Amino acid sequence: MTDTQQQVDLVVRTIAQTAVDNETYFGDLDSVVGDGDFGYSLARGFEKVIEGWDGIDRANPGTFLKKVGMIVSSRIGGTSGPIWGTAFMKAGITAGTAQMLTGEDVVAMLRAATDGIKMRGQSDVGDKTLLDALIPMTDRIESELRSGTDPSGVLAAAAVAAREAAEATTDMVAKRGRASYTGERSRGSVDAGAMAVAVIVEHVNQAWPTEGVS
Amino acid sequence: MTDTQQQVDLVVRTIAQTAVDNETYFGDLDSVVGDGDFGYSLARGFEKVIEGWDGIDRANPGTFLKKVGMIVSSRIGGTSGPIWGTAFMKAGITAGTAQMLTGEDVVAMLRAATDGIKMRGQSDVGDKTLLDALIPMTDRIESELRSGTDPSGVLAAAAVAAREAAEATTDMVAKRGRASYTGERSRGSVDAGAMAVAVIVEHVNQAWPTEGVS
Amino acid sequence: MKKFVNDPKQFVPEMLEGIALANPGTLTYVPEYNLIMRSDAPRADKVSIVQGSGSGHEPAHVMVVGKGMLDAACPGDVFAAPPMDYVYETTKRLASDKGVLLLVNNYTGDRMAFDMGKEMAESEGIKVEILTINDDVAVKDSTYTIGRRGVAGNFFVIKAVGAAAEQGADLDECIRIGRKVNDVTRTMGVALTACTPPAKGSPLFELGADEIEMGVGIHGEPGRERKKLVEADAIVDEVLDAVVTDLPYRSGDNVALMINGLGGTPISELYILYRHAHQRLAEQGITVKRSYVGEYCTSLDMAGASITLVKLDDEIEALLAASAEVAIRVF
Amino acid sequence: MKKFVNDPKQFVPEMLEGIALANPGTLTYVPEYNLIMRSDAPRADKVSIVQGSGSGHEPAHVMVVGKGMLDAACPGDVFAAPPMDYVYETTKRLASDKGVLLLVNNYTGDRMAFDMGKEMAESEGIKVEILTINDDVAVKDSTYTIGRRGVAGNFFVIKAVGAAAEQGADLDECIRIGRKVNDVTRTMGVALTACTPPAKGSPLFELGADEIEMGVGIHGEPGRERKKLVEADAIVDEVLDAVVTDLPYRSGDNVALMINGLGGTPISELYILYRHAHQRLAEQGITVKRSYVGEYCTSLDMAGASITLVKLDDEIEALLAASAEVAIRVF
Ligand SMILES: Nc1ncnc2c1ncn2[C@@H]1O[C@H](COP(=O)(O)OP(=O)(O)O)[C@@H](O)[C@H]1O
Ligand SMILES: Nc1ncnc2c1ncn2[C@@H]1O[C@H](COP(=O)(O)OP(=O)(O)O)[C@@H](O)[C@H]1O
Ligand SMILES: [Mg+2]
Ligand SMILES: [Mg+2]
Ligand SMILES: [Mg+2]
Ligand SMILES: [Mg+2]
Repeated sequence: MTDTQQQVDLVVRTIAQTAVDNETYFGDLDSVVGDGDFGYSLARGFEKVIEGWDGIDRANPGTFLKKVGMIVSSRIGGTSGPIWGTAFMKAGITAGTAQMLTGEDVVAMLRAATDGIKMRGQSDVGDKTLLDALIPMTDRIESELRSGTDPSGVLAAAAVAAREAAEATTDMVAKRGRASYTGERSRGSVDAGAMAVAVIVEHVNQAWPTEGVS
Repeated sequence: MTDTQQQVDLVVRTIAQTAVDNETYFGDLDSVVGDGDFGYSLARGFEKVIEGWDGIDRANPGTFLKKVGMIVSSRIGGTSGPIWGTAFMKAGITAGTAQMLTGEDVVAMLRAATDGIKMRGQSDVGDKTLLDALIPMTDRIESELRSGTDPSGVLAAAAVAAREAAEATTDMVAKRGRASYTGERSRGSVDAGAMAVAVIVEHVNQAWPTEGVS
Repeated sequence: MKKFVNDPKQFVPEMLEGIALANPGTLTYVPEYNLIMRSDAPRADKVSIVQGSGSGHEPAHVMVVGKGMLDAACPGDVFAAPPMDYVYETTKRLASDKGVLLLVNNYTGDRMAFDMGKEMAESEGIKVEILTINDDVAVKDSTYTIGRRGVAGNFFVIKAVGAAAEQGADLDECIRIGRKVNDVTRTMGVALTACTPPAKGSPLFELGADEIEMGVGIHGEPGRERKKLVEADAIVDEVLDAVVTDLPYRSGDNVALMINGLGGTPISELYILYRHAHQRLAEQGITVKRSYVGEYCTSLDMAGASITLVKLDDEIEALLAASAEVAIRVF
Repeated sequence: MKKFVNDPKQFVPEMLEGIALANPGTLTYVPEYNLIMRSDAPRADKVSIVQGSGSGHEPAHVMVVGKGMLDAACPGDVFAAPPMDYVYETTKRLASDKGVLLLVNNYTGDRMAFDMGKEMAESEGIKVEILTINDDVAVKDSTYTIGRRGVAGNFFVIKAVGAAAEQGADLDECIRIGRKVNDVTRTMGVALTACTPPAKGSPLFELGADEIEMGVGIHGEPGRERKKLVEADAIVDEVLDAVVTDLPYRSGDNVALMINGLGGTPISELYILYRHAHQRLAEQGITVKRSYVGEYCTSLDMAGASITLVKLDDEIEALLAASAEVAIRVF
């Protein structure tokens, strides 16, 4: 396995494990103005990823990510299946057949993922969805890379940015998804999808070896 | 109105009012091993007696009691309608057309009432029903009258006897009525019907003028 | 109390009025006596089938009045047998040359009211008989009791007798069929929560968050025992065992299987119970030939369910399969 | 959690297995894709009608598969749209020369899954269209939302389209009818208690002992506002007002009126609501020509109800009156 594939493995594995470990917490977040199934859906889907872990095609990181996206979208129902599945698949498609991924590649993959979510969900920044954590986080990653921050530093900054952005969804009114049906009543609680992104990135940051892998 | 009719009026009116006032209490007693409707049934039936109060035929006490029994049994459902209706009707039949009733007459009426309940309910002393308050009470009235106690004293003694007897149903196992379906589990709670009798007699005793009427 | 209710004292009359409004042309409502009857009853050429009981068990029995089922229902207040003059008036209005059959669940209050009402009607020359239903295995016949209670199994007695009467059976034949079905029908229920009678306004009993009442009655009467709540399949095992061994039902038998919701349990859960009951019976060589999953005889808003088995022969199966029409139609 | 449940993750599969066991011969169950379908589907001479949605709304939609209704139901997990490959596989299995019509309630997740599933099926040459249902007046069309939700009114779309398809209507005609019925159907619901999803194990929201949620969604989503619980008639007044004025329904209109229980409310209470709704409509010159009282589209064990009106014309009335067969039969 290449170093890059090892890193992708670590990231995806951490995403999956965090989704499984936080089933109840994510579900409770979705109960406030949603229907409470977000944690369950995510956990069931990423459980499948973990179950099939060793058998997932690792020809290159792009293929690996596309396969993960297919497992996710064929196993997760609700809004999250198509949304998260699309994100992984778009990232994988953008990675192409490259065996090595640079910081710029990662930013391009994240942009493709968020564009895919926008397209699939007909949503955008400010609608009080996971995009409101993902996009500020991607912006931060991009600017840290430009300033020459090392990978660990970039990840640490990404985790802070995602958490801040997720918390900022509290003041928003939902314009997409089930929460949007409640209009003004959606204000005052954090978006479940955005907070899940923040928690996941924090775990990826913790799991990332401070030295070693490039 | 004769003195006797006045007394019968007072007794029946007090029974009716006590039933209406204790709807919740009697219902709660019936909830323990029964179905909780005893208070409601009694209250609805005696409400009708109070509603039609002035129009009830008072040709003589016997007729009055029979009419009350008919209102009760045509308005109260459940077990209590037939049981309480039968009791009033049998008492009325025994009173016949007499305008005056002696202590002995009252005992005979009570015996007729309890015999009617036994017949209607195929029940007897010891089955954990209202008979377990009514019969010891009637026995006590009979013995007090024999010893020459005055009416107020007889009533006071009847109230004490009914309360003691009702409380003693706690240790019994129900052999009739809905409570009997629970077998041994009916032990440990007082019988609703027996306790209703005790509460009613206590109120009649309180309402009874200590001097004056014979 | 979290209920759709106006004045609790009007709970039963308002419900009955609602049923009548929803079924113009086919059902008639006589408010004075809580009476819901088929608009075309009584018919001189047909035995009139009447079921009486307390209210709070809907759709039993007011919503199963219709062609091939009941000609009338004679309900009392919630959980209270009707007063005897309701029985008398109902019997009088349903009087037919072929007779009136009163189906009565085996409870003290119901039996007294119906006995008295029947006597009054008979004294006016009306031909009327009573058939008692007692399918509940939770209560064993013993010196303590007046016999088993009548619970959800009454649906099958009503259905069979209703079909027979519709086909022209005379009163004796209706009684024979009703007794026959009752004799091969057994039920037991469990409660997960207590029901709240509207007039009481609070739950009839307390059941801990992890407790289940085994053998509960349809009026919230305590059952055989209170236990720790276990998973669905284990509950089915215990209830089914009590039911199967009572008749007993044996390998080779064909049965109707009913999973009856007690009012507060969603139908999704009933199918989870059905699945395991069906499979367990199959393992024992007992074949489910007719299935019934839904609410048939409830206890207000109680969360819980009962399991009923009916042993089938050709006659019973044909009567259960006969077409019928009731107020609780889907379409 | 007081439920009949084994492993909460098996809640939906076990329920579906129960439905299949209770309906041998008429229904087929494909466990891999939560698929319940008519055993005789697809038929080359008939449009296949499929409804998809999350589970937890039973009898919608898995129990209304049958002649004259759905050819198949494609449910997801509790309150979650099915994954897109369930949609794809279902569409493939139901493919007919006359086409497949996917009925979808208007929720983000459902629309995405069905759009994607449809695209995949189309790429294999399968003729398939989507019809979106959005009858809930609690949510107003606004810049905030993606339009109204689909709730209990979907029963009427299913019934009308199912009848039309059974009578040989082609895909365009089925779509025309479905749109027409959807356009004249309006619903609003209220909750007295929260539902408890089996996998969550605790109530989805907190509702005070004296509170009612007006305009609640069938997934427990908050509604228009939370208010003090009032008596049944006053609740009907408020809900009916929102429903009637939305289309609006006018004096002289003939309507179908549905009082739908949300899962934990007994049918007795539904008839108390029906009574007042029927009378209020009559006062406004609106005639109830068809009535529906019971559980059609629930929210697990939630105590609550919704009111649906459908404006009738001869065509819709005839389609609603056409005979049909489903798993939630009474007999
Ligand atoms: N249209 C959309 N575009 C992007 N993200 C969305 C959209 N709608 C909802 N989401 C995200 O999905 C989360 C809810 O996911 P989930 O519970 O699976 O959906 P639901 O139960 O409403 O179908 C929300 O918290 C939000 O972050
Ligand atoms: N067979 C019987 N004979 C006499 N009294 C009875 C009998 N059965 C029950 N009772 C009395 O009636 C009371 C219950 O009355 P009620 O609640 O109206 O009956 P139910 O709801 O069981 O029909 C009991 O507490 C008992 O005192
Ligand atoms: Mg959700
Ligand atoms: Mg009682
Ligand atoms: Mg009672
Ligand atoms: Mg959902």
